[in-house]
Amino acid sequence: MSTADVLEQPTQAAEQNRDNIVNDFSIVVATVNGSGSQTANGLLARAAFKMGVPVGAKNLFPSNIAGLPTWYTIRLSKHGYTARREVSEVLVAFNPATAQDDYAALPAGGVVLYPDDIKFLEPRSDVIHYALPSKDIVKKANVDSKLRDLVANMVYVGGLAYLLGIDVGALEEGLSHHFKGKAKPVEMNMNIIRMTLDWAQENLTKQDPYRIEPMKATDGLIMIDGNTAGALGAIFGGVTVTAWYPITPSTSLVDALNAYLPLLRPGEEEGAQPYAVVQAEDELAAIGMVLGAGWAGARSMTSTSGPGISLMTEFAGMGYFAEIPGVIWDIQRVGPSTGLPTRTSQGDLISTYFLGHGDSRHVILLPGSMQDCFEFGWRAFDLAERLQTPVFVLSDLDLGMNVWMTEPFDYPDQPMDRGKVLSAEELAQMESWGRYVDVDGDGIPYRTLPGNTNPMSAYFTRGTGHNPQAVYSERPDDWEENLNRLQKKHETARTLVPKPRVERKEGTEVGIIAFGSTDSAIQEARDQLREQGVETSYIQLRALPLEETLRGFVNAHKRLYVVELNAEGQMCQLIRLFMPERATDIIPLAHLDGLPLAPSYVRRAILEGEKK
Amino acid sequence: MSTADVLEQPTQAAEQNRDNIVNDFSIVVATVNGSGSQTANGLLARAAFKMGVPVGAKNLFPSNIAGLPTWYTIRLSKHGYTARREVSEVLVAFNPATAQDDYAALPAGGVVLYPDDIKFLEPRSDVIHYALPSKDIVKKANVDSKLRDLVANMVYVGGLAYLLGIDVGALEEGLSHHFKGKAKPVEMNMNIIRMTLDWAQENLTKQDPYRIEPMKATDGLIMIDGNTAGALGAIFGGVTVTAWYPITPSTSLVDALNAYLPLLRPGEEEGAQPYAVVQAEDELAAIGMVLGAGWAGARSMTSTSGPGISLMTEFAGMGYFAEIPGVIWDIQRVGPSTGLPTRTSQGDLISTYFLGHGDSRHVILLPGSMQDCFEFGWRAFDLAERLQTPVFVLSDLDLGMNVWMTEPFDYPDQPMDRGKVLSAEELAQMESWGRYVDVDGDGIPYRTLPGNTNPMSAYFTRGTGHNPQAVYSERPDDWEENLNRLQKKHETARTLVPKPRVERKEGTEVGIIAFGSTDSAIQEARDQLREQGVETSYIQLRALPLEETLRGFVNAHKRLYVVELNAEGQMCQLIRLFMPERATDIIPLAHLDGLPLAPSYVRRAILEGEKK
Amino acid sequence: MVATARPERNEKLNLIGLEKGDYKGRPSTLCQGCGHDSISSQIINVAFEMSLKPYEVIKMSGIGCSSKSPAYFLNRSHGFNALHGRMPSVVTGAALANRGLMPIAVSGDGDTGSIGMGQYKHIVRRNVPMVYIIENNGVYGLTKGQFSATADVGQKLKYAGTNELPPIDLCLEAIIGGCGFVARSFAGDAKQVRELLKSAISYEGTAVLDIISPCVTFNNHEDSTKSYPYGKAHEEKLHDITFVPAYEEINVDYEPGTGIEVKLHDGPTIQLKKLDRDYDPTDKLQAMEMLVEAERKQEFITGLIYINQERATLQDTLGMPQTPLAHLPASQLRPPKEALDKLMADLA
Amino acid sequence: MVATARPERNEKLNLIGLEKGDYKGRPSTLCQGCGHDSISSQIINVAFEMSLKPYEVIKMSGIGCSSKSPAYFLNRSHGFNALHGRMPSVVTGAALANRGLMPIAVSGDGDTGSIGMGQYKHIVRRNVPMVYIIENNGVYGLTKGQFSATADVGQKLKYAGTNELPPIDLCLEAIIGGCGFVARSFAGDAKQVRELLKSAISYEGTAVLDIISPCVTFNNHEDSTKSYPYGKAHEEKLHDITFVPAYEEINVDYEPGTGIEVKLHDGPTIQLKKLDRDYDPTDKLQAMEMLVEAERKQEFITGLIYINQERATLQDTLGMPQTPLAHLPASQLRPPKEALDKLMADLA
Ligand SMILES: Cc1ncc(C[n+]2csc(CCOP(=O)(O)OP(=O)(O)O)c2C)c(N)n1
Ligand SMILES: Cc1ncc(C[n+]2csc(CCOP(=O)(O)OP(=O)(O)O)c2C)c(N)n1
Ligand code: SF4
Ligand code: SF4
Ligand SMILES: [Mg+2]
Ligand SMILES: [Mg+2]
Repeated sequence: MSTADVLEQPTQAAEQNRDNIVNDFSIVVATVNGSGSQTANGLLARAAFKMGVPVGAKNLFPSNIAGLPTWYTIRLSKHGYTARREVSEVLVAFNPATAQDDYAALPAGGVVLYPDDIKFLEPRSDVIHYALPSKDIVKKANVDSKLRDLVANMVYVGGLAYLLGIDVGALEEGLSHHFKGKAKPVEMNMNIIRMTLDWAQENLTKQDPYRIEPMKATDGLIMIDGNTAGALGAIFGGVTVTAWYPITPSTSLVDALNAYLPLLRPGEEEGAQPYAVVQAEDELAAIGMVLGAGWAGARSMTSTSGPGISLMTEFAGMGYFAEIPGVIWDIQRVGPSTGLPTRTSQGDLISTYFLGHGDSRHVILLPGSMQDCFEFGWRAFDLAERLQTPVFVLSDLDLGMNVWMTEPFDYPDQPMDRGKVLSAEELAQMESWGRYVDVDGDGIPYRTLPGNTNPMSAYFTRGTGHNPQAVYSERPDDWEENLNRLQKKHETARTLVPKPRVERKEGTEVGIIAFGSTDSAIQEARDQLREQGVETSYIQLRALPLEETLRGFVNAHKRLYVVELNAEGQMCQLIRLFMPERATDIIPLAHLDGLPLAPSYVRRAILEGEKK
Repeated sequence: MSTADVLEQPTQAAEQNRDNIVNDFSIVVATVNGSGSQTANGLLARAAFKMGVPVGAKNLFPSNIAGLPTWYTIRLSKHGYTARREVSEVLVAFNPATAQDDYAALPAGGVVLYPDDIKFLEPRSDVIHYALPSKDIVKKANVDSKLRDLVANMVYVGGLAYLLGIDVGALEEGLSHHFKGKAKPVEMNMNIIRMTLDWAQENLTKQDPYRIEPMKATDGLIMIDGNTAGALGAIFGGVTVTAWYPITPSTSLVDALNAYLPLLRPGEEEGAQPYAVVQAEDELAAIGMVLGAGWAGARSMTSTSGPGISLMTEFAGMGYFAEIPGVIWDIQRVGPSTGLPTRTSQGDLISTYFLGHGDSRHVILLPGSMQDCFEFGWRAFDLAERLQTPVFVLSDLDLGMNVWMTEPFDYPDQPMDRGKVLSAEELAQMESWGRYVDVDGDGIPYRTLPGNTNPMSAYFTRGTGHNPQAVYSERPDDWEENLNRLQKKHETARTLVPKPRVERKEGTEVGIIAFGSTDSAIQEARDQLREQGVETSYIQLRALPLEETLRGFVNAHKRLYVVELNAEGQMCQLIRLFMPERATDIIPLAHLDGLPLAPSYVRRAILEGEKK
Repeated sequence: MVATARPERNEKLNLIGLEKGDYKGRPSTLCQGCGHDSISSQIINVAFEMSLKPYEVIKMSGIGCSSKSPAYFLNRSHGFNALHGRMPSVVTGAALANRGLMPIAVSGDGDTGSIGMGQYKHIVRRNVPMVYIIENNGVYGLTKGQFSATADVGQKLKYAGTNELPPIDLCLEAIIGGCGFVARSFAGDAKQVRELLKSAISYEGTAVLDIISPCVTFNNHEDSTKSYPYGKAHEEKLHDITFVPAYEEINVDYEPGTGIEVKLHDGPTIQLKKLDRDYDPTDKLQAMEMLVEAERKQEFITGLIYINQERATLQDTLGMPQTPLAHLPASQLRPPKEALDKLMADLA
Repeated sequence: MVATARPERNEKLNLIGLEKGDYKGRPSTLCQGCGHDSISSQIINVAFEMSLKPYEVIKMSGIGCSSKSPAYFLNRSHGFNALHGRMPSVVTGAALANRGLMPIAVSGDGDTGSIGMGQYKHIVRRNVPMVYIIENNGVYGLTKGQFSATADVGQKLKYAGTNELPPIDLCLEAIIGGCGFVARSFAGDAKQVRELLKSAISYEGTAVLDIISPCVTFNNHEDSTKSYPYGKAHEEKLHDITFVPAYEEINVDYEPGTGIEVKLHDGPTIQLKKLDRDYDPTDKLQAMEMLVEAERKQEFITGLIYINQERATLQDTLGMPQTPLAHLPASQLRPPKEALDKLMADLA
């Protein structure tokens, strides 16, 4: 007998019941990590998506393989908002370890679904209870004991389907999408869902106002995570050498490479794979392989996270100074140090921009959407080879590991740019060539690749001082000229990196500056601010070094709030350095607790800043 | 027959001859690296010092063991200026490979001493020539063939002694200082010097105006290099564990530890050495050992340079986050990458301040004199243990490897500060304790050392998120509170780090901000500027984080020139971030070519800035 | 560090009056049945039975599921969960700072064999006194199932496919690196793990224990050479090992000549009762040959593979005093003013 | 990579019409008499005699005096002077990008044995085709005379005192790491260095040459086991080695049974004429035993220590095509638009 039976349901809920809350609420699923609930949770999100309802899903999981608590929030929003909300109205309390707290955190009028063997110690009269006999249902379904825990999660899927009105067809479609059409698992899981639905029909009476109803808002959209998007981008960018070392949350990017390369890049030689993905012994080796391959003419990349970036410091400086292309993805997690490996952050900005002893500044791409992840996947190679330098792509766990809905990706609109590489023939036409000569005045010299048959092409790459002919030199003037050229090259980079996205509101004094995974939260916050009488412009930065679009935006506003997920306002600092004359008008809104940004934080902070 | 005989000496020189140039000129000795000329050059500097004449010596050597050219400049200045000058009037051209260029670089009226087997291809009539029969003299001296090249350098010592009037007693004293009183080598070298003097008496007629005459300006001063000074400081600071990996220009700091520890810290156990100096397999291991030792209660340190700092990045972040004391000396050389290993720089400032992924900012000491090197040698340990964090000491090659004259060092004026360490007894008095609890509100928690017999004392040190009790935690609030506390601790550090040295000139609008090895050049430049009508105030920063003294200084001036030896104006950027409201008044004077700063650069740049 | 007086006959308390519970750690967050947890419980048993003083032990580790485990034993000992692959350097520093501490370190095959290879080789070369446990499962557990460098050729993983690179034998690496105590065991063989742990703790120098510790989540299928089923089916013991504390007299329960006794520096003895093969763990070449053959023939051989007590520890090599450096009083750390004055005079 | 047609009878030009001078490098800046320079000149000789195409060779190194030397040979080949201890990873990347290139890499005992140990172990494990030369002088030359990890016990250095840690044997490390070509030589033995270089260049896989290369400035005193005098006095050859190119017929100048021939994949043969001892370089255990004994007895044994041609190269393990990845045309690098459209459809 479940608490639901003993507790009379709250009147207030009954009232709400009269006017339904449709496609505008959040579900939080609390389960045990490693219990296989990811399938069920992904399925729920996808089903809503398939019903045409805008959905935002965030997985909050522990740094643990199995046993610790994990939460999955699914936000349904007819307005198309996908950011994290601070409250969820519907709780699936399937983790005994956290059930009491999760339950206590429900807002008044909230709903809880739970297995009937959980008892709440402090029952609430202001929430609606639905107990599900999950054990019985699974027993009845007599599935193989090994799979029992797995399918048990389908019970809450069935329960929610009944209560919220999730389309069963969408669920079935979702399952066959997940199991790539394999009938058996689909059937096994659908069976549980149906049994639960049948049981619910007989035993549950809908008493809450929350419903999901079909819309057309997701037509033509897809669902994907940023690590897969980035990997696909890299594949369409012609990656041939990938050297990596496993680390959360970057691993799934390489997993996606391994999954899609064989399909998309079969190659022409019978039985041969025209690419290499090597698991290195550590990140020092991974970046060394990337630079070795880039030097020899391959499009090479690695994917890592904070600790890996730290280990790549020395090689990053060498890549910058010896001018070797390579692409380094940093799927940011919370640091310093090992930090919170399964939480999201934008904290590696400053340390990566200045990575390496001595004077070095790197080119960094900042994807802010799934489309950016795909685009930067290929564009990073063009930039790295054009600029002959390591290019970093700073994504984060929220972008990289959560599934987002998005417009489908555009096929690259330009042919590959392999940069200034001289062939044997081209060299033959020239009477002189120097590896580090600034022929074009853009700071970018010409290079040759090993294997070039022209004897003139050979040169010695080194991290030590060199003259324009790449010959070792300790001459003060050689050093200074070379560094001046590298700075000129950095100025050239300003003009080549992806431009920010700008949404100007005429007449407002307030500008919001942000980047990366926070876009949806910023957009929602702007709507909320507008309702409270604060109009804002918005610029979403997409790369470092900073460039003129930003300058224009800053100069068009009086106060600029820089929103970022780190403790020290790192982007704010970089912008102040970029525009010292406006430094005091550039206001940090930095905050890091490992969770994706919630619009409420932005709204509150800016209202405070604007004294409203 | 040497060029001296065929060339009539320039009349202009003859004129100058009438009024001598005394104790106010520079000598440059050009020799072959590895030929043992260091002994001769050091001897010349020391002799002048012993004659009471202020001397500044700079060794410009290649990254090579033997064979490449090397230059040693000795500046004599009755005004006490020791900075590098851009010209030297007296050339010792003992390196055939560079003799022609060195000769061409002489100013009109300059002097050249050279072995008579060198022929100048484009003889100059505006310099004075002295050819020395070095081969003959060495042959006559019949020294053991192995030592011949070594002692050959004494020929130019003798030649200069005769021409400039260097006191032979001072030379002998210098030699016995160098050879720690061993009679044989002293005699052998003196013999060459005397033979040369005798030869010169007979064969040379003094035709140039340059002379060294005794003064009393060096009474009570000593001569020492910064690496030795730092090592001595560390020894008086109680260093017990040193883990290092060889790298120029930091190696000699550990050499000095090995040389002086046995003398100064014999210890009480028969035949045992109460300290450990371990050559690690690399810098990752070195810093790991330092933190392991600091965690276990030892005063531990390492010494390295740019590339080593880059390799320590991950551990630096852990030391910051897990709050472990340790001292890291970075004897800066020119970077990025391997760069110019034997040239000086101030280029690791920004990368070290932000070293490590995620939000980390480190405490950095910036020695600006030999006394600072000694003082920071011990004070760094007090700060590291007080603040429970890695403390970096950013010296440079000019400070570390060149011999400077300096006031003698002051004995530490405070007892050692071992920081907030709880003994078993103290713990017994407390009913609760948490490793990361901010008891005192200064952001600095209390720690216990392994071996503490109180069961309460045990805790688990980790780089992952933790609550105040050091228990693993992924809670958003735990993370945010912990990082806020670390920021508070950084604010506390502002109040504890060494204060800048300030020289205020009332009424001037111009302030010079500098740090490190550039002090002597700045002081001289200020005198030159004064002569040209530009009065300047001067603040010499001595640490990061920046603090209130600087704020006051900046606010007391209209225009602030930040002079530093790097390409990107790193300190200037940090000051702009510290005082955004004054950002545009803070002007970078950054310049890096590997040479110690010359006053002329500062003078020119500031005159330009001041439109004079 | 190891108590040597005769034990009280009290079941619940050990020689220093502590209960088993005093050696426990926090509840494990590893997977149910993970080999690492069974090793942790043997560490707890051994520490209790040997009456280790918790405050004299430091628990050290790198990063990985294995490296998490020090949180799950000896709550009364200080612990340091360092960086991936860098535990050895941290142990070295701590051991130099306070030679009175006994490091019990836990690493993984990835933590030691991949990113940590350099530090592993160099710590055994320095012979830093410690117990170096490698919880070897042939896979990266915490990052969810990639191959580690100890995976055998032809091994298959659901996630990572087939491994085609030769395995690194961390015992062989230790032996040629100069390590004087090298053993291999199996998490499923609690008794052997216990006896080897006791022997390792009593050994003066770096003692390497390469313990096959199945990852039940990613690498425990029958045909995995690092799985429980495989281990149980194929474990071949070099000998039956018994650790005899200094305070017990050694009563040999086997025919003369059918066993070997190794006497350790500070009194205790390791009894090695002969099983199928003649094996002398003091013979370096024989040990190397055995390991090479075992790899060739895919044999899973456990026991005390090599022992040699001749090398000096790092602390002795450096001529360090018995007093821990961390305990030196200020008076011994800071030379007197006269010393500085004299020095300044010399430099004048 | 190695020319196979019959050689012209032209003294000054080799098979591909280049002169010796075309294989020279920039003037050396190493010390007069440094062992590294004599190795460089043997590399020049061998490259000329084997008619290597300079543009097919890449010169790779880490940091050190030894690692500087690639600047002093093969000016017509691209070179990469990487970071201290990290040459192997850079070679691996270059070899993956363009398998048509032949890496000739030079490292030092510090570069490989200390900071580079991890990458060294892992590149031999991956079997990346390359010649890996260690110019081993037992000392850090470029930083002026500290001990490296290969210094023998009891060795003395003016600067660094006496070494008390056991030496790392980089040949033994390579063998147990899975390396299939392991040789030791002496910079003072030009002929042997040459023949071993030719053999290494012809070997398909990682070929390790540990060449004792005296540092005349810091470690060349009589009683240094890494000195010229010591080497000349104590070198003991395993065999007299001759490399016979594919295009020459093998005329054996020794009694049957008193020598061994090793036929290499692409045709050439290594002749090993028996000297004092019977030695079979294909016997892994014998090789390991020899090295362990040699260290125990302080013997300086040179020659081809171990050869095994069974392992696949990294490129083959990865199933890479013969076409260098760096030469793939854009058409093969970027899938067509249809592929993307289909994918987008699947994700809808
Ligand atoms: C520098 C760095 N790189 C990568 C990681 C991610 N990481 C955590 S554990 C681990 C491997 C653990 O494998 P192993 O040592 O075998 O331990 P196990 O989990 O198998 O017990 C990796 C790669 C990290 N934490 N730090
Ligand atoms: C990261 C880093 N640490 C230290 C150094 C300084 N360093 C340059 S060469 C060298 C050792 C060279 O020894 P070895 O490899 O034996 O070469 P050798 O000079 O003896 O030929 C060191 C420590 C460096 N360049 N980079
Ligand atoms: S993943 Fe494997 S190694 Fe990690 S805890 Fe689970 S079973 Fe153990
Ligand atoms: S120092 Fe030694 S290794 Fe370096 S160049 Fe000179 S002789 Fe060679
Ligand atoms: Mg493992
Ligand atoms: Mg060497």
